[in-house]
Amino acid sequence: MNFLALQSVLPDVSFALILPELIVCIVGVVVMLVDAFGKPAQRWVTGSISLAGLLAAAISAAWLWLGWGGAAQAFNGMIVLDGLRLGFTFVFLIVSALTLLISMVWVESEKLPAGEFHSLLMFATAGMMFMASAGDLVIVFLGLEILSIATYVMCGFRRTDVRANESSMKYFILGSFSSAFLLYGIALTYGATSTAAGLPGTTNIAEIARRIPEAQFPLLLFAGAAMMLVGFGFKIATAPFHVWTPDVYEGAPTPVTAFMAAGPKAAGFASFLRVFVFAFPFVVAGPATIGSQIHQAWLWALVALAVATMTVGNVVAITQNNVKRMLAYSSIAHAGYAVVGFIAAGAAPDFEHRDAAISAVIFYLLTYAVMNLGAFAVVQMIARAGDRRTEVEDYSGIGFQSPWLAFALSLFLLSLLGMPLTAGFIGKVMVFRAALDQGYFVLVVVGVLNTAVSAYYYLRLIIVMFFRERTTAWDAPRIPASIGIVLVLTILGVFYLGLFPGRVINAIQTKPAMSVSMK
Amino acid sequence: MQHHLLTIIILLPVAGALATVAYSLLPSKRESNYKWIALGFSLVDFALSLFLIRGAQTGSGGFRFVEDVLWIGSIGAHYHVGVDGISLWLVILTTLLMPIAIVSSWTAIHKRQLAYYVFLGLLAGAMIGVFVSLDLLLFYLFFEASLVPMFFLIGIWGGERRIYAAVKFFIYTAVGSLLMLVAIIALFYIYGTFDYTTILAAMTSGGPALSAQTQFWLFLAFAFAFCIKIPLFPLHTWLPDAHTEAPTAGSVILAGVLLKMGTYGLLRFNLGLFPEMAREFAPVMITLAVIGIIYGALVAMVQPDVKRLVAYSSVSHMGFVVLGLFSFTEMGIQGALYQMLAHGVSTGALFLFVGFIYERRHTRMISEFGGLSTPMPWFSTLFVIASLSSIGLPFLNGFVGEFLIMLGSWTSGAIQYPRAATMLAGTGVIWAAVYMLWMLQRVVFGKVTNPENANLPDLNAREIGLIIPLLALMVFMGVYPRVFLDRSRASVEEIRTRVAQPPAGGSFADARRSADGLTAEDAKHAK
Amino acid sequence: MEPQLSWYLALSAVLFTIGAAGVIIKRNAIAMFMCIELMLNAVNLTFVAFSSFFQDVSGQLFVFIVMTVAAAEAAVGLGIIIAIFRNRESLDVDEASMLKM
Amino acid sequence: MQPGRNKPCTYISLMENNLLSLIIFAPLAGAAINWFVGRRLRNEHFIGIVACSSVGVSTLIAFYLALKPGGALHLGEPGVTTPVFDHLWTWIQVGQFRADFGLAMDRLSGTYALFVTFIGFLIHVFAVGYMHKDSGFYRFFAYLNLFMFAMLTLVLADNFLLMFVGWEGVGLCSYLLIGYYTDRQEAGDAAKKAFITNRVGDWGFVMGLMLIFAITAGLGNGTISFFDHPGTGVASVFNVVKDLPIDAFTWKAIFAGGLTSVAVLLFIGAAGKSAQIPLYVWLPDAMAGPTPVSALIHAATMVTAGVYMIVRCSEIYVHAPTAMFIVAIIGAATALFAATIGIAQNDIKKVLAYSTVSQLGYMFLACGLGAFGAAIFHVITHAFFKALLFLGSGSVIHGMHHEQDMRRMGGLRKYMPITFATMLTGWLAISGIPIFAGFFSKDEILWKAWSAGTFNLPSPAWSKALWFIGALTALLTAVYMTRMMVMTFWGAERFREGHADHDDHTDESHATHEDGHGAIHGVHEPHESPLTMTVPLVVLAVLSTFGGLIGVPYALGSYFSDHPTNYIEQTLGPVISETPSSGHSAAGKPHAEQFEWLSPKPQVTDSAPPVHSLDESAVGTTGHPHSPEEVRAERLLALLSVLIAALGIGVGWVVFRKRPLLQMPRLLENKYYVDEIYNKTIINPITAGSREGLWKLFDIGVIDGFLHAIGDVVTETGGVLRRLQAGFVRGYAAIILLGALAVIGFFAYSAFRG
Repeated sequence: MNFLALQSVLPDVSFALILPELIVCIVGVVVMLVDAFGKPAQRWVTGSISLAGLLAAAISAAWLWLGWGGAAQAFNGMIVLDGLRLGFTFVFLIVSALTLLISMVWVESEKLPAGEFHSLLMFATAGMMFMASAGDLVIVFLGLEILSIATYVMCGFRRTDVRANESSMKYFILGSFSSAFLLYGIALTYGATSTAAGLPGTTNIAEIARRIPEAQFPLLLFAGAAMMLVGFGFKIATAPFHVWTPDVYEGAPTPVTAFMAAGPKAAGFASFLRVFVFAFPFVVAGPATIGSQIHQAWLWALVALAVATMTVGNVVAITQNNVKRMLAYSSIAHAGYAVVGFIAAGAAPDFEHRDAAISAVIFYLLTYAVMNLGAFAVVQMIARAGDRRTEVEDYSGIGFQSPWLAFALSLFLLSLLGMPLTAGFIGKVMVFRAALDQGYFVLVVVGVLNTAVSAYYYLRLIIVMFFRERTTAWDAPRIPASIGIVLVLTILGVFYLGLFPGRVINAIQTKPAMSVSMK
Repeated sequence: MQHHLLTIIILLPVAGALATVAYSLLPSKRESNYKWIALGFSLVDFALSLFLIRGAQTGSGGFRFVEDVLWIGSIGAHYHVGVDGISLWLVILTTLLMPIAIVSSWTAIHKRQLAYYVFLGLLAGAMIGVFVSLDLLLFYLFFEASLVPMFFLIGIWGGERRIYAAVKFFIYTAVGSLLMLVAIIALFYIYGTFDYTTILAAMTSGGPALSAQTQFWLFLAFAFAFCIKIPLFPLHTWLPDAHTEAPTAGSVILAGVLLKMGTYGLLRFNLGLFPEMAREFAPVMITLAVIGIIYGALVAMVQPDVKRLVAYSSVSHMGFVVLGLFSFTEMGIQGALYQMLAHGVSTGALFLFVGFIYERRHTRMISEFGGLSTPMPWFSTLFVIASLSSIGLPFLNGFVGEFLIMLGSWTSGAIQYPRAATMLAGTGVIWAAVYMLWMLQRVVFGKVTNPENANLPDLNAREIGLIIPLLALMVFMGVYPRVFLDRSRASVEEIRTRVAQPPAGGSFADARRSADGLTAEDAKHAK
Repeated sequence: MEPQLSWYLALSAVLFTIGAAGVIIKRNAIAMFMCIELMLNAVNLTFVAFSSFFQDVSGQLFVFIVMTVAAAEAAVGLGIIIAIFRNRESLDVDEASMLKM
Repeated sequence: MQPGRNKPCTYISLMENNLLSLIIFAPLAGAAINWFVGRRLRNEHFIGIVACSSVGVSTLIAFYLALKPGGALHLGEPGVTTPVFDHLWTWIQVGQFRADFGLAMDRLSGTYALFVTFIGFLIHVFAVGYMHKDSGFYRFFAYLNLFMFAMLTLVLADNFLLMFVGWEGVGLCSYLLIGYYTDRQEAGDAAKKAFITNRVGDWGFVMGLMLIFAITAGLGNGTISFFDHPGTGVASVFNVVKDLPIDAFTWKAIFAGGLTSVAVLLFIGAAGKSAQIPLYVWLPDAMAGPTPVSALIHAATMVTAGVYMIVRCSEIYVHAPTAMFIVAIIGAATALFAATIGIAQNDIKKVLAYSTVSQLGYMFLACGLGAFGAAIFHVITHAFFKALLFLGSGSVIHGMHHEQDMRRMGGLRKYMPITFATMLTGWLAISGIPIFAGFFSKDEILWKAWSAGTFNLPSPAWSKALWFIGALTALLTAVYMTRMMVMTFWGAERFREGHADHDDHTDESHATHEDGHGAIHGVHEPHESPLTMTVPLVVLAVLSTFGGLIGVPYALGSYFSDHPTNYIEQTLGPVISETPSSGHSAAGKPHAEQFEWLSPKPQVTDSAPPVHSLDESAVGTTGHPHSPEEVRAERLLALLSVLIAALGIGVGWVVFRKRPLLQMPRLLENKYYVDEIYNKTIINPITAGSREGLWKLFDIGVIDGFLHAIGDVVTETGGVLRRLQAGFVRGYAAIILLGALAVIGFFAYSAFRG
């Protein structure tokens, strides 16, 4: 199949295939317009529109899902439809919806322009969705930038707060710094995948995989892959590219932090998985070929990154006294666990195992999103306006003063820790199982030992809440309806995914995460 | 009902916890009613669990009351539960100790009663689940889930150093069990299922053969988790802290049931699934067990705190259990199982006694007491009886188990120096007398030296009623152990025949082995 | 001597490196941002060089996209920098180090 | 849950045999009634009647079962053992191991049961008077009845494990009764010491039990039963053992895991229970209990359980010459050692306690020499006279208002004539004056020592040495008993002298036993004891005087009769094994040529007559033919014994009649400082080592320290890594760049490598 010929002959447009993304984009624009031309302080209006938009996007995604006729592609392979995309799309939509709910009260109490925030959230969501649905490196980059630019702004959304300023500035500088790496990697890959036979380079992910054996500049291919790895590594915050995370998460407003830890990270994983598992896939032939070398290289690099990430995340989290910062390190650690599943997907010699591993990663990120958003919802409730009370000490003895908040937070923490009966446990089992299937025993043991380390800081918060007596006065915050909904949903989610995850896992697994052009 | 009996037994305490929460939401709730709800549910649970005995008759092994439902299909996890002769008594021990634990908290727990009884209920469900799980993932789930309520029980209602103790307890045990999780997943990788019986069947008849190295690591992962839980020397240091700081009910359950999860796991999984490796590891385990027996006793002897003393005595007693398990003889394993029950009953009772005086004096230091027999004759009498059971006096429950264990290890062909090991272990019985009597001497006998003790009220009806069932059980178990042994025999034999070496010719060791060979014959006849 | 592809690639690599080094060396937020722009432009040069070498138009299309994105980024970035300047009255990034450890 | 459910394992004979279990359960019921009912009633009459009648029932049944026609001890059918069995339920059955709750009365246990129940009954009666007005009356009798239950279980058990139940049970009751005065520190300490020391012995018992099971199991039929039960396939240990070769006489045999090991382990158990070196230390302290307890438990019955057990296992011992030698040596050493201490004690009960230890040593000496019958004989006579002496001392203590120090007695014979008269017989009996019971049994042992063969002794010289030790002990015994009698009943009346240190010494039940004699504190008028106390004394005195006649040896009996009947020998002969005489071991006995230990010695034809020859004509009269030389030698030795006894009494009289308060050597008065040495060398090091070494250093320091160190390393690592997070965005960029370089470098390496 000739790429160029296809392009010139048949404009391969299918709006149906990008319907969810389109809806979200349009809703973002609508929200912006409503905000600009409607009455001020309409957070309910813009919020409702956004929520409705997310719902519509979810329905359309579900429509794509239900009308599943196998993997598909459009826009000359730039957009693909497969299990990986749909799975991640739902994760993003859930994250956005919950973030929206969490931020409802916050936006009002901080007297921030609600419409702006909602539209930024919509655009960020659209960016994430594009990242998942990209079949081409350019779309990956575009989606990433849509997401990033929106997130930079959201980070510094509380303009008058110096901490938020600093957070957003750091995120912006480092984010675009790493984007440059990613982009350079894309450029080098584009150049390297040209063939001596005269075919120009390509940025189509599936095409890259096919070009590797005959690549004209194999060395550039290595360099490109390495650069892209750095770029994605930054996005999902693997050590040592994680350095921005704690500062940014701490300084950003709590709802934004919640969003960033769950959404963009998952989006990063979506693209990262897509690019590396499908563009530099497992090669059956011996180690002599470029393909297998590059495959081995990125796998081993990821193994190193995973070990470093899990360890750094957990070990440093122990020393933290700020809850948001602690959760930031915890999110780093969780990225590490997810990378373990990612490695399994990369190393899988057959589609079946690869899809199982990919769905494990998706499931893991889904559970992480649920419990993480729940935890941040509670953190926001306790922090109050201006994120004042985020130190561990602020939580002391509130266990029986605010029993529901404390119970919910404890549940989320235990789930993050991976206790059985909660979502976190099943997630861990899935990724560890995938990794063990590929023989990564040491990696799994490292992960497990890290889990034990993580017990220390998760428990610490529980201990502070329940086992200490409060010395100062504590006025229990009233839980607003929106947060209440979030808490109920996330608690139910944690239990549902922990006790009866079969349905969800099945749903993800039955849709093969296959890049279309591979057929 | 019959079909779902086990599920009901597991879920009833949890339902009780939920009912308590629901009741607390009523506007007309009364704090004092929480314990009644909890007690009611636990008593019904106990009554139901007694029906299990009817199903598990003597003479044959195998699992009864089996319930097998696909739980998470995509992971391959089943909800597969069942009891056999081994787990039967442990389940009943659990359901028996639960009401006792609840009643023991009747006046001791004033604060946060709702949460307290909720955690107790959750704990009960998890513990029962551990003993009846026939799916490895389910087992792990319950095993780990029991950690959290206990963590809270120690942390919220514990003593002064409760936080240290709770964290130590949690992390110590979590480290071990997480490695076990890796092993469980690895087994799934090899056999494609988490199901215990299926894996066992695959292992015995033509399934994938495990390499020695794989077995080594799997065995080690399981054993590590269980040895921490038991706790086996030198992994025992969480126990004294946890016991000392836990509230009375927590200590009772901790000693009575939680520790048994470790030995149960060793028997069911380490011996059951990896017999060759179990034989390989036997010298190590036996050595540690014997060291633990003596070490625990010696350290118990010098404890200034009654509760710590009882805690260290648990290290010693549980060492016996491990010794029995790794003797691979019918006597040893049956004895070990019996010792688990006996230890649960008598150590549970001892912790209750400590709780009684703690409630009165708010101290557990031995030096604070003395001459309690004068103001508290009932307490003293019953305490002495429970202590004697712990010492291993014949016709009380402690003796049967320890004797059978020693007999088993003495006649074991699997132990390298069976007589030396047994003789050393036997000194543990001497030490038990030393530390218990020394403690009794300083707490119960003598003159009342501390005026604060002079007018302590004796046990009230509730407290006596709490203890009497346990004491009656001690005597019954000591005098007529066949009720228990006959029902566990066939199940024990199933595991033992796998793990015991086939007879080999030659020496005195051969003679010992042939003794086991004959016991296997006996078992066949019994069927 | 005709300019070779490798010359362009080397030049863009050098530019990229200069940009990256600049990000680390410069303390002024705007200067850092300029360095990042330099890195992006180095990438653009690579794209163009390949595009011309392959006689393939898509590389040049990418450059347009990148430039657009860079412009958007610049807008947002400058906004952020202004916000910081308003609060701190300084563009020295080293002074913005409240969030640490 | 019915015992009979599992039919193949259980057999119950619903016959007269079930009376046997009544022997043990009657006292148990008495204990229960007194514990639950007596506690409420607080009526001494009720409690006393329940206690005494329950033991009385046991006594009657025991006599009936033993002496009825065809009973265990019925002498009508000589040589035929007809044990009575009563199987109650199968206690433990796991694998090949099986322990029944089954009772058996054969000639040995029957003999024992008779004197245990009878003396027990007498002492119960005595105690009713002695414990009058004690606040724990019900408790005392409940314990005492419980003791009878345990002791009779021990005696009547038909297997090792049930015997161990009784063995531990008597230990428990001993513990409870020594510590009966719970508010007294030294009573508690003594009780604890007794229990723990016994536990050391029990360890030996259990290990021996296991070894014997392992040995029999190795032969294909694991058993711990004393008797054959063909109905259930349970075989007797001794029948299994009988066919085994006799172990060689070497030290190595002790550790070889054979019968010698069994015998040695069992002896450790016996040494604990029967207070032999080095485990004797608890018995003297045990006198802190009430005096009836000392009489019953610590003189007449429980402490002889060790002897009973060894005699029961005689079949094992005759296969283990090394063990027998050890038993003999330990027994002889204990006898002499305790006698020397006894000579210097001032507490009347301590004198009797050391005397008991010494006499127990005698019994073990007899066991070690293979004279099992003589050992039992001495057990019985000793039970008579030592119970008498203890009860007498109790009467004295009672009359002296709980004064035990003989230095504050003197001249009591006119105040307490009955006590004096009865104790006089006890004194003569223990000293070995002819006609009195102790003479015959002691003489028998000394004769056996003198005439011992070389089966279980390394050389003939040992037999003479052991005889010499025995004779020396007999001399000392006569001396210290005379000293005791003299200090108590003769001489100046020292009890009226006021003494300031009254509260320091051991007086029992000072607080609880305020008898209504109205005596002013410090000065008491002695008085004779009530009838409940004196009647048992008189009965025991009669037994001490004539009880020895049941075992008159042929050599002495033949003076008076052509066919003298040695009842003891005749009764026990069939149930105990004897050492093979060297004449019979000429061929096929492996041990004969295996004396590695000492130089080979000539075989002497002197030893005990052949055994198991039930069909011989002599059986039924004396049992054995006696050569004239032997008879002559035995008579000479008996004469010598009489002389020794007389000499001892004479020396005692001469020395102490004038100077009753003579200062004895400090070393002896302080019991060779053995307790102090034990404390310093064993107890303190273990305690300190456990506390400082195991607990504080290892447990807290090493294990916890190691874990905390891991935690600290993790936390420290976190602290270090955390410092990378300095807050400077340029630094972060640098880190990212470095990471990027590393990744690119790794990819480049991968590219160039292959």
